[in-house]
Amino acid sequence: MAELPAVLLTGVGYRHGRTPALRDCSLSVPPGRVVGLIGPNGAGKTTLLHLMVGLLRPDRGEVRIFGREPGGDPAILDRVAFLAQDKPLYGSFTVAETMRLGRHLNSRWSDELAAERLGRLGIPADRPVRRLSGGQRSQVAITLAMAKRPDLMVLDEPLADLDPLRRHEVMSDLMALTAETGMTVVLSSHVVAELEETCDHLVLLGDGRVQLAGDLDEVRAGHHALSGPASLVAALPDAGTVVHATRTGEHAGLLWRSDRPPPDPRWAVRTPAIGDIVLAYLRAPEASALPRPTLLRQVSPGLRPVQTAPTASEESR
Amino acid sequence: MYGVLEFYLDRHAGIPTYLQLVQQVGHALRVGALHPGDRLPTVKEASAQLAINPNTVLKAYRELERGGLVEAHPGRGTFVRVGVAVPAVPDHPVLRDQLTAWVDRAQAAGLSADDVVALVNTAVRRSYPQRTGEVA
Amino acid sequence: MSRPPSRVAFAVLLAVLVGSGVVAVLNVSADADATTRGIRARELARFTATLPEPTGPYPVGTVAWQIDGTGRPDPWRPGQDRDLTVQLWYPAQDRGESAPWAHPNVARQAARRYGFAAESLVALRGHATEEAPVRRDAGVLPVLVFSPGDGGNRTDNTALTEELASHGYLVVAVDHLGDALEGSSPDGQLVGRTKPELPEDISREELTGPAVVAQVEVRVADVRAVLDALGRVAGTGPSGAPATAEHIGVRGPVPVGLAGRIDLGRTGVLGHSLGGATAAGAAYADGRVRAGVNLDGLVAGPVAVEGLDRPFLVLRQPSHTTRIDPSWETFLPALRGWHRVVTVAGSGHYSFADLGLWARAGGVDLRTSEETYRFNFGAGDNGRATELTRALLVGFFDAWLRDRPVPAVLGGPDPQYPELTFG
Amino acid sequence: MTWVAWRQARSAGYGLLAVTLGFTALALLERTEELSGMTRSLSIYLSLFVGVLLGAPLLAQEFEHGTYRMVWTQGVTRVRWLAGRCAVALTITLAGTAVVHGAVIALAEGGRGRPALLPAPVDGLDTAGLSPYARAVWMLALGLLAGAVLRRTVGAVAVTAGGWMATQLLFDNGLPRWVPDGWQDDFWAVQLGASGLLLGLTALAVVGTLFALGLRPALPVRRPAVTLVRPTPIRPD
Repeated sequence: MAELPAVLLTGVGYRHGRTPALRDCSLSVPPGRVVGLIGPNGAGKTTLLHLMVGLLRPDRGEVRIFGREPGGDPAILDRVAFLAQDKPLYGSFTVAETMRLGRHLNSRWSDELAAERLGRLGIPADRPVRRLSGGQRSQVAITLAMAKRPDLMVLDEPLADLDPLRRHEVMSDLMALTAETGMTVVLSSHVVAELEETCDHLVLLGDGRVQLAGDLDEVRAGHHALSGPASLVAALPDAGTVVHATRTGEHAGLLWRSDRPPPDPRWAVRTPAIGDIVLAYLRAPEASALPRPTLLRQVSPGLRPVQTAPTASEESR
Repeated sequence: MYGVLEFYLDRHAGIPTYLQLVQQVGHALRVGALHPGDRLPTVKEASAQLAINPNTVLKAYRELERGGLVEAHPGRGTFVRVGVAVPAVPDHPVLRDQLTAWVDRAQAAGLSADDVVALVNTAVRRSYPQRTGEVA
Repeated sequence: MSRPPSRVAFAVLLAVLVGSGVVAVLNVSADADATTRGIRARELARFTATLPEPTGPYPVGTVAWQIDGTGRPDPWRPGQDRDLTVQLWYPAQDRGESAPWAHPNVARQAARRYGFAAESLVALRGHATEEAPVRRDAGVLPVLVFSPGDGGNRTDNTALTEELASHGYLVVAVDHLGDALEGSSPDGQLVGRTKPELPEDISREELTGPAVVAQVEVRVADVRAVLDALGRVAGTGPSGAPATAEHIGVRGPVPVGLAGRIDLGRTGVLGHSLGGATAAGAAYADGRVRAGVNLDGLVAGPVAVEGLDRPFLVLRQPSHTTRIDPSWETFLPALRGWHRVVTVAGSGHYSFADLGLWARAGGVDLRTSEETYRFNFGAGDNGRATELTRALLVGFFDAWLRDRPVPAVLGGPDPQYPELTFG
Repeated sequence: MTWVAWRQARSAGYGLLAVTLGFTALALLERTEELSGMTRSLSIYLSLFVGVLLGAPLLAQEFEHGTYRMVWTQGVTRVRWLAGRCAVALTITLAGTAVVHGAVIALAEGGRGRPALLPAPVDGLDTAGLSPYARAVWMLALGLLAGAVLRRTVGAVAVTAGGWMATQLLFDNGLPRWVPDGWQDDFWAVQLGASGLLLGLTALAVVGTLFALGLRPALPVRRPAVTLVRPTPIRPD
């Protein structure tokens, strides 16, 4: 059987009251990827993550985690860990009690992992969480998520309130666990540089829509930084798209999306840094480059809904 | 443990991370920090140490494997190939001594460390035109 | 699969849940039981209520009158004149068929209020014959006006009124209409209680406050109006002739031999509870009153401070002390005539009313606490309390209205009456 | 789940324990005539404490502190988590009510051998029999619902207290009037009627809570059947 996508969103829309937070979001994350969810503040990152872990239900479209609906399904709940942005914990619980909570509520829980990590970080087990420093609280929350040994780890701005040393500690442990278990990680940030070394998959969210999604290498390979005479812009082949362009006099600089660079040798072609690509898309909110994932087709109700995810037979068709 | 080799990352070098790892293994072999038969850090160890995506480490190791420098023994780790023929620097003590003496003379002549590196780079580029990177 | 079983926590939870369930079931069944007992007492108090035989030498006759309140506005029924109903008991020539204790309308409602089966009181008969001719050899009759307790009816103290009549008194008990809970016209038409209620948990201070004083004043005026009406009856008609006395503001049959035998020159007042206050107030306000008795009641108005210079008897139950009733603190020391304060051991507040005789049999106790019960009905035998009260009343009025010697029962501690203490 | 639920209910549980002990002390004090009936008449406030200490904060605090996002993404479903927490809260509620009720009957009134107040079914509607339990459970459920809807502890507490007063009004004025004549003296008819009413309200509150939490229990929702298909690759010329 083919591996189910760790995360599959098809045509997802969500409104907070009357304000649309997400519109027609589709993406597919193969298992084992470390996904960077990038977007400016207010782009809908948190909403998207809440949909993934089942804290919210989409108004439209479908969310599937390993092929199943998240939220109500204990089989999925056990496999998904979530760290909310403010890293909520029960303030009156001690660190040890917080870990006991994790052990009681998760069937794959690893006491060893929790004890090792907290011991290494020197966090006192008998102290109530509300009396820990902010950094220590974050570490406890992250430990709670890690010791669950999830197949999908969803982290909302995990590094936001950590100093550089703590960031390294967190990312180091996260990467070690990823290497060890092969888990899929989705982490959000509004700073792309933060994730450049850790992510191999990028989802760019702008204004409630997925603008760009794909493996980092593919994204890099599919974009070209061009510079040359502005007169050449009109003659660019139809097989590519200008994501963003700047003109200074007769000179034009553009980010060009295409499988291959333009044939005209007068263009100076360079491979853009991932940060430049992200920046270009953020500056052009209408631009999007979506590797269209699987589509949903509604079947008349009454027919037995046999499949909710592609299977081997689907794949081989 | 990976006492044998400790990777480091130059985030501003403009060189892809996996390539930095590849180069560091090659360099370690050249300076004798690694020997044939030695085990490279596991993917977990390396990605934890550098806080980088394990796939990046894997990609570097695959690159090294393709170049014939290392071989993966599933379940045990990745090892420097026993039969690998590296022009290891330790095998040329005379050349090293001569270079050390030359650097001493350059220093005595009032050249700065950057000047020395520039001179060496120029010489390397002349003799190894196919190579692109800088020495330091 | 390393989820540790939280079996201990679960077991504790289960144990607590089961334990509290068992306790709850016990509690609920205890409440159900107590309630059912309460209902049974209220619903099933079917018993034969009786009144003790009068001990005097004469049979007793009785009749009810309406006294028109012409010109006197009724404070409890605005826009009306203050009509009153009175019940007379007097020595009768012969003994005939005993009249009912009260009109069925009154009996039924009183029974419901006490929690008795209606028949218990509807079937009850006293020992007086309706409209019987007045005893010829009883001479001229001293007059006693009886004022019942707060909310009380004219027949609520029949055991005492019949007794006094059998000893040769004309006893006139008043329905203070609008105050009586089951007040009624002579023919049994109920007149509801319309006077403002005093607070149920009335404070010690409020007990002598203006609200109480105002209510007692109305009652005192009622007593005086009764005396006026009796005066009008006494001055009419040829001796022995039955007459209807509409022109004198009194409606109802006048028994043969009554007119001309009413001796208002020898008038006494007595009353129970708020009626006791009425008695004291009437004695203070009306010079016609020569002697008075307060049966376990407070005292209100100027008499409470200024006292009386005429003979006055106070009967009390052991719990009625100056601690709960401040009016006695000033009243008792201000009594200047012959007086006694007699405590009846084992008695309660309602030992001076017919209800006290039925409390046990009627199961009234089941719905109150022991202490409340003791206050209301006493710890002892109310038959005995009634016996003693009768002896004291007859002895007192015989001494001060008939010039007989003060009997032993009133004289002071006596081994014959160990229940009585004086002070 | 049991341990977690107990750990979370612990401080509220201690609060309620203190209240319970207070009532027990009152019951022991209630030895003189003046205080007669005091414990029983004050025992109506127990359900207020249940609602305010236990019910209202149960969900409101999770929302207020955002911890619902932590606990609902553990390996236990929301329904099971809520069931666990409710089971513990319910146990505390019933145990506390049973203790206070027991103190009223055995300590305050048992010593005198008879209840101090008229426990006629209609009069004793709010303190006797089953209704203290039904009332406490109802207040717990109302607190839950208020917390789930308002998501603020203060607001939930206020609504719960208001609901308590409304319930009290209902028991003092409404219900006794509506009891049909024939039932006035039937303990079980009155108690079962009143408790049934409250438990009905409780059930509504529970369903409301589940809805407010986005859980749709027992109602089969017909979702359109969905099939995934691969897009037909379009060959560019």
